[in-house]
Amino acid sequence: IEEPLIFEMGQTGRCGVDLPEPPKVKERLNGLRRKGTIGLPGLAEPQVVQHYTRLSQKNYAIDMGVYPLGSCTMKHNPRINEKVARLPGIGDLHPLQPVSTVQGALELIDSLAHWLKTLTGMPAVAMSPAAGAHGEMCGMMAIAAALEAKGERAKRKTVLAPESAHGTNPATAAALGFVVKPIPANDRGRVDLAALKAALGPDVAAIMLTNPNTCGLFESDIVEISKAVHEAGAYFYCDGANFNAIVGRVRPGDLGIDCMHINLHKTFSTPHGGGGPGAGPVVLSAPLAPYAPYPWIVKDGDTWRVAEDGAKVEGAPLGRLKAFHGQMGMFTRALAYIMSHGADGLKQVAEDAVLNANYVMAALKDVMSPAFEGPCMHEALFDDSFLKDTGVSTLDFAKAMIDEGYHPMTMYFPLVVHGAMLIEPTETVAKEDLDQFIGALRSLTAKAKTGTAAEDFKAAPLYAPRRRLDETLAARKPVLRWKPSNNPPGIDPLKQAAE
Amino acid sequence: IEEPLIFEMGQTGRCGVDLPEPPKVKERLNGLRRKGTIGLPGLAEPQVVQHYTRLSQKNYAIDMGVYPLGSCTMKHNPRINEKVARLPGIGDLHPLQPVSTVQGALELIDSLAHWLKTLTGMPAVAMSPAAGAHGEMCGMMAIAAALEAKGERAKRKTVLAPESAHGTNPATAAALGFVVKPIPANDRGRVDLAALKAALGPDVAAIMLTNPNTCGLFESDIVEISKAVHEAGAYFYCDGANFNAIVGRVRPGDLGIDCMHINLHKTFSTPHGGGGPGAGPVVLSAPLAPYAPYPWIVKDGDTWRVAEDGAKVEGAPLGRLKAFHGQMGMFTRALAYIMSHGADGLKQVAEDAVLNANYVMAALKDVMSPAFEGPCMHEALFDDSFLKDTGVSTLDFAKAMIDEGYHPMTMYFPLVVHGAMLIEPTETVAKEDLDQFIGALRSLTAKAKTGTAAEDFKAAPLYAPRRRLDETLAARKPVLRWKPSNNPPGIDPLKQAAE
Amino acid sequence: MRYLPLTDADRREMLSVIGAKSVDELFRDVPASARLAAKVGGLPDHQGELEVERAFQGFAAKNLSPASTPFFIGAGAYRHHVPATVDYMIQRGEFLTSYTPYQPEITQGTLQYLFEFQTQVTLLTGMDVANASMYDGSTGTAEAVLMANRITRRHKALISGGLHPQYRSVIETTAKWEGFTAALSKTDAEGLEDLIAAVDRDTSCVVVQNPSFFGHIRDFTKLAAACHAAGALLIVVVTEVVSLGLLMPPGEMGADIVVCEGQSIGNGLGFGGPYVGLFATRDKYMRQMPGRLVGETVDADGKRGFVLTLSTREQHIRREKATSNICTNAGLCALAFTVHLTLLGEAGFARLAELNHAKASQLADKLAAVPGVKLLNDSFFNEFTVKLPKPAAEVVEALAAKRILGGLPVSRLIPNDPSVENLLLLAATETATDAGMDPLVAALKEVL
Amino acid sequence: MRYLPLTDADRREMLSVIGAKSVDELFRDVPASARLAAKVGGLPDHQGELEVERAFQGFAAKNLSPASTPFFIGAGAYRHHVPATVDYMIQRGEFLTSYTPYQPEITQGTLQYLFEFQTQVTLLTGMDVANASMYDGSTGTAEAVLMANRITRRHKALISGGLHPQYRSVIETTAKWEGFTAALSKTDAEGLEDLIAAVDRDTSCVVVQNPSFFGHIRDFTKLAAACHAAGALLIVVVTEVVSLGLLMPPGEMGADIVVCEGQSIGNGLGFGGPYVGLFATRDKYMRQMPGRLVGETVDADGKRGFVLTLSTREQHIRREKATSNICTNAGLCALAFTVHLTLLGEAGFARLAELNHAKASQLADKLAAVPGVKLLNDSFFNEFTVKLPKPAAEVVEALAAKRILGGLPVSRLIPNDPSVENLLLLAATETATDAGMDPLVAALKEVL
Repeated sequence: IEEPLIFEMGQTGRCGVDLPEPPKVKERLNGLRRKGTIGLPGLAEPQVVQHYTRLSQKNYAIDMGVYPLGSCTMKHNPRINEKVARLPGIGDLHPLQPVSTVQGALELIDSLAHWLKTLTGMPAVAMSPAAGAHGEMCGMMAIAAALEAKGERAKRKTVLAPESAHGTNPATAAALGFVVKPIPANDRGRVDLAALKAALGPDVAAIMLTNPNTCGLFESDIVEISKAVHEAGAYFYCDGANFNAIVGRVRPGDLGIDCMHINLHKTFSTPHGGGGPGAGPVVLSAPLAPYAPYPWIVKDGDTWRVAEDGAKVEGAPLGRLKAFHGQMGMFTRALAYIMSHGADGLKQVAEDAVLNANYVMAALKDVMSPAFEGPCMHEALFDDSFLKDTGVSTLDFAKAMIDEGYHPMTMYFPLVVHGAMLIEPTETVAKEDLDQFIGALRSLTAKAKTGTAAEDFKAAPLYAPRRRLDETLAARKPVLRWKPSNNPPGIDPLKQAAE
Repeated sequence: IEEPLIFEMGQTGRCGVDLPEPPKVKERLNGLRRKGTIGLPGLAEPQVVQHYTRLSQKNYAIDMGVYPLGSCTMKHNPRINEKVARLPGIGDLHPLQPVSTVQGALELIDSLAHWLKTLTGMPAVAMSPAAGAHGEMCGMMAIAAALEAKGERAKRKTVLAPESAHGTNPATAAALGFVVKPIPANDRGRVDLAALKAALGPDVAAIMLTNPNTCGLFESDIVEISKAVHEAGAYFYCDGANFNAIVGRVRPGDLGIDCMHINLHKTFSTPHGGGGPGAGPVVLSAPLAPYAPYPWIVKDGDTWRVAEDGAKVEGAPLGRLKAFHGQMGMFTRALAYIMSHGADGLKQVAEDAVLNANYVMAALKDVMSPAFEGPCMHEALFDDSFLKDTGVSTLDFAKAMIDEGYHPMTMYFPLVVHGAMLIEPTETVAKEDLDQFIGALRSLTAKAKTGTAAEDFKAAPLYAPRRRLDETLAARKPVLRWKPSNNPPGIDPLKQAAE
Repeated sequence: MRYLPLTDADRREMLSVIGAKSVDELFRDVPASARLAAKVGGLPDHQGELEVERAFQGFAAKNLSPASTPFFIGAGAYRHHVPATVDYMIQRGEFLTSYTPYQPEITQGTLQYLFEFQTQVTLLTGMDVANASMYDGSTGTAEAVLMANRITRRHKALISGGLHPQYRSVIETTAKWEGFTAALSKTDAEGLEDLIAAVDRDTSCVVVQNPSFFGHIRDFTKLAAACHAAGALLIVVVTEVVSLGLLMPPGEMGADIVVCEGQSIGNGLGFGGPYVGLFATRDKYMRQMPGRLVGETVDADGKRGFVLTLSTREQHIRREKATSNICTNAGLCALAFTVHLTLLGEAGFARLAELNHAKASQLADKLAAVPGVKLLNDSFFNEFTVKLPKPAAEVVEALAAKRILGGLPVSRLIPNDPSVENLLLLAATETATDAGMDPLVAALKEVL
Repeated sequence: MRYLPLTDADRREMLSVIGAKSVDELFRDVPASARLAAKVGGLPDHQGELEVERAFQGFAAKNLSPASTPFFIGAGAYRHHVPATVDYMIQRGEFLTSYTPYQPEITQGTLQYLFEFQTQVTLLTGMDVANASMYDGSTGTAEAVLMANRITRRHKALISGGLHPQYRSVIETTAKWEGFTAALSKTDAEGLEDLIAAVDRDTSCVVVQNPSFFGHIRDFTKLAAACHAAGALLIVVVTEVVSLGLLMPPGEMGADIVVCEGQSIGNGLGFGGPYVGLFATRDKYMRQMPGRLVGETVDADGKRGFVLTLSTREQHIRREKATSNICTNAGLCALAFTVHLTLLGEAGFARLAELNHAKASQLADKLAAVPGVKLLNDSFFNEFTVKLPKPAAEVVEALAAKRILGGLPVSRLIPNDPSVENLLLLAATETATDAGMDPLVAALKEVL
């Protein structure tokens, strides 16, 4: 049964809420009352519940099984975090209540800040960025602010980034007016130190590096990189997307990093929610700390205050990135996650994440083709050479996994590897579930290598709510909203007769 | 992928909770410490979430669509009811807190009692029965108590019940030592008044009648029945399972009923929960009111008290049916449901429930065979004569509905109709959803009547988590618990190798 | 009306398909005298969700929530921490809004968790088989007595004075109206009574509780032997199921039927209900059990699946010959139990029990040090009885006035008995803290 | 460690498959100087769920919850009643624990609701297309300015003084570091300013808010015409999306980009986030939009389905040439918005808006009757400004001491400006009652 859109289900005279009759008052709308209807459909509550329940059943999710989406860290999202985020007195506070009435909320934020600073070994953190990319923006603005304070902003216009970087890195740098200069990787999948040193000069503002990098490898030269960067008068931005691999075991501050955003939904398990909301606090080194954006949560004696725009703080804030104080709901969940693990548990998180990835790598290396030698960190990267001459592409292979009951791994990223497949099991998958997953991949590789199964692979998935979708059509003739006329044939429940 | 049992998933050394180290104390267990292990499996929280999420996805539910299970009233279960039942100060109270600390809880119970009494037009209600059948027990005990008080208990040993009664009716009467005498139905599907009058005599304790009855029909002679019953010195028990059809429109008290249980999960939409928990308050007429069981919630001036076992009350309680005060969690949900509807809404509930059932009846009467003439109440009853000579049984027909995406209707009940199919759409189904449902049934009837589709019907369902299950095997060789040895072949995830 | 999808246009159209002029016509079988012209009088009209929620917040505000105060009440209902996962799982619509699994093909979710539940219950109790749950411990106990009567064809149950008084009352009510004898063997506060001597050839069963209502832990092995020698059954009741994480299971003591209140695992206090009754017995009595049973079988493709089974015991098949009139279980509460116990597992359940015993021991020691307070138990799990120098009911009220929920005066459940007037029953679970115990001790010193 | 399923036996077995002696070996690429020998120091170890929950209850107890007190704060975040269905739905694991729908075959649930969301946003705003949401209203506004700069290839944005001060601050920060000009047109308390006169040939866009930060309702039709005549774009910001149930939509006034804060529908106050930004524009600017877009298409069987589309605008494809660095939306908040708005529907949404306006009118009238209080608004939706005889910050603190959350002193967001020092901004939604308004009025009389 196909699920219609709400716009195809609505009826005038139906409503899913009951609201009292408004008291009669003198209207004060400056004559700007809406004319005509909005066009929203009317559904009763049971229909709404059924519609969204049925829609939900068309999704794959962590709660259903292994979700090995590399670079996304799809690990278990505990329910206690949801519960504490909804406590009265936490989930229902207004951001602009008098500060005296939200001391617990400020303490909560400051507690999380303390954990983040201690775990990263960094002296400061900007809490307000709304997501990882927003955190990147914050960090790069802080670097720009520091350069400006030194009078070097006009001079230093170059940002170095490896070719394997997340797309947000160059996008962020470019938005701030920097010119992105790629640095090549060596054959071990790491930044080429010599090339990097050669690229460093008085025009370089910063390097943006992901570590562990997007190939799932630790940048083993990182201490030397940071030394070289600092000697060249530049700053070292670290993309913290893969912090899960080292949390509790390695402090980025010990590596010479100047700033790093932390995707709370990756490392600290705030729910992914179909693509958001996220939160991207940015830890900052001493040279960058003064430029942290408003608001600052400041402890004065036993009480906390919020230093908002224009307030006096011991620094020179770069400005404001977002209304209010940041993604409080995510802070609450992340702190609950962190307290549940503690220092001992977080170290175990990193170890188990790395162990699981290496186990997958070891168990598949004879039938798939690892992109690089040696142990990986939290994700295992393969290229498509094992599919050579089979007629099966990375895409086909990934789609076939759907019929095995799994979400595909990340495909075609990082771009530096041909037909990349990036598998990140995370630490919350049990060994026996990994074994089952490995078994499924092994039988798929065997099938692909028969050389006669390409058609089957191209037809996959067969057992999903939808088969492969025509993305070209979607982009060529964009239909981005429902209109009465774009009811497809066969979906018109309103007109179905009783007999 | 098959879902294993938790016992097939567990590992020693794994745990889904973290508990602190117990403080050291002197053990005071009278030397009766458990020896050896219990045998419970160890799972981590992510595995538990995934296991039960996947299990849930093997269920059909109201939240997914039409659930036309006659006599069960599978209507929408609102979430606000779940929310208020969990409010701190409601969901977390201990039943034996000092009465001074639970005044709001007692007021809540009394509010629901007031609604139930007013809606039924009855002067008293016993709140503690835990489910409909328990309510029946309560009502029949009250009748026994009233008879005993009149010195007639030894004499009046007969209980009359129509053949179409729910099985609980004779089971309840028999448990209390009554002899159940069936009364026949007339060709209109109602109690045969003449036969009833003939059966009434000085040996009769009570009549147990369901109204609307299990054929979905209103007992049109009910006022005369009650008159005859009372004239014979007997009591009139009404099974309130079908109260949803008349709530807010007809008060059972106006019909001369002495007691009636109310299934809160049917009429007042407390969640069905896979078969419980329920709640079955019993409204009582003035002659039966004194015998209501403990506890009584009594209002003294502005405060409420709980009259528990042995307490003085204005009556002669028949005893106690259950520890504590009844199914409070269900009371909360039912009251929220009732307040949401109000007197106006509840009347509409009955009207829409009856309208929907009659619409289904009207739209199917030409292709299926209604068991009786005339309008029905809240459910439409068909017999299997329309399947005659098709080779398709009621069971086959019902199972084929599963492949159409519906839960089957109630089958083979009431017993008085051959191959009965009892469809109760309830008031929370939209007309367009009914139309789709009707369309599906019409195409199934057309298919059955081709006379060549019997094999297809017998094979159904094909698209469910399971095909038809061998119930005979289950009963003949009962396996009621997992044991290490009854792992079926192929399910041994613990031993699956990595390669 | 947010729950009602029919529009007035729908209603008109449907009436025309039916061929009726009005909805009233559909109600024509209702005698005119009882057909209300308008809605039921004297009741308010419908309200929005905001207003409804506000009303319940109003009720809540008139109660003292255990979450906000030192809390030490037990007596058959225990305050434990329930993981958030449990509540999430039972709220999933697929579980919450499904019915009795009469159609097994599309209710394997419910059936499988009930099969897991049954297995868990047998493991905890040390018994062979268990049903898919009863309403609660008290009604399950009455059903156990009825079952024993059926099996032994005798009609005298012997009830220990250590049984929860309300459970006893439920048995007595059943006995009175269903026609058998329930004889009480009165226990003293130390929990001593000679049940063995009381068992005779008319006895269908002996009903004992462990730990007893007063908290004492006893070994019923000898009693079981005496019962069996006399052809009677031993029914062991457990009101605090967590105790089974630490104590010898009733099955090992020779119990024939074990009934537990399962509320402690997965289910909140909820002012007394709904709870979940655990019911287990020996293989040989399987077909005399009341309630629903889930069994394993295979489907048409040979795959493992689960169904409701042995329904020839039940009322919808057997009608007046059924083993019980029960046709509901406590499905969702059983799910909560199962999910919570699965989270705990062997290690967690044992640790939870240790923690309860340790907290109760701490509380007992602290209270025993209060002048005038006498601890009556040599043995206990997480609950015990103390004797106060004055009536416990007064003391508890005085504590409540200080917003401390300081236990249950035994006299509330055993009224009009001077021998228990000064007895106070207190429980401490893993939720107890020094921050709760110390105010109790201090307040007790004040009010005594 | 309840979230970690690996046992020590597992770990040993896995290491042997890997061929490593210890986990440390797997971390060998980390420079020795940075490889911690032990866990990070100075931090506590893991805690159980009970302990964690207790800690958060501790935080909560130090705050004053709006639920327990008269409450009248707005200023870009509004307290509304959200139906329980909404919160249930967003907690379903299939939504909560799913990722960005990169694999459309198994994420049609997410994709379809986002398509519904996009459609709802176009209907509310009166625009042609909308994206799948932004972080929130403030960041969405800054993105709108960047988009206008791209379209017009100009670098001067004109910001109305009626724009929420923190939104303005976000634009200014963006302007400063991304290299354009943000010129402020200061509004007075009555909301008057002549933006039309300020538009020139360098202007990329004018950013206005309706109702304004101070609550005034304005018609921007003429301003739109002036913008278009000058080749500039009009960006209309709405911080209270409920107002669109009653007011002429920005699309009808000629807006080119509309940005709304969607928090009011489906999302609680949450101390400021996460919220959900609504972002809509004209068809012709579709490919210049930032953020995710869901489009309709068909699958291999010709069935309707939905996919992420036009990703050539996005950073993961375009990298430094992307329209924005954004790669996240506010998925779950958008779901909450969509479910709530679907429950409301046309009739409910309009009624909700009426109710808000009526409650605010009642509050305004009550306050205007307090001696010394002057209502500054001729027009408003559910929020308005009053002038007090003394600094509003002091008054608000005095009210808070009486546990009344009585509005926002404008000086908190516009500091160091004597002209706003005595201004108090108050909002009243459908959650306001006489039982809340009357104590505010009484308390205000006392503290003034």
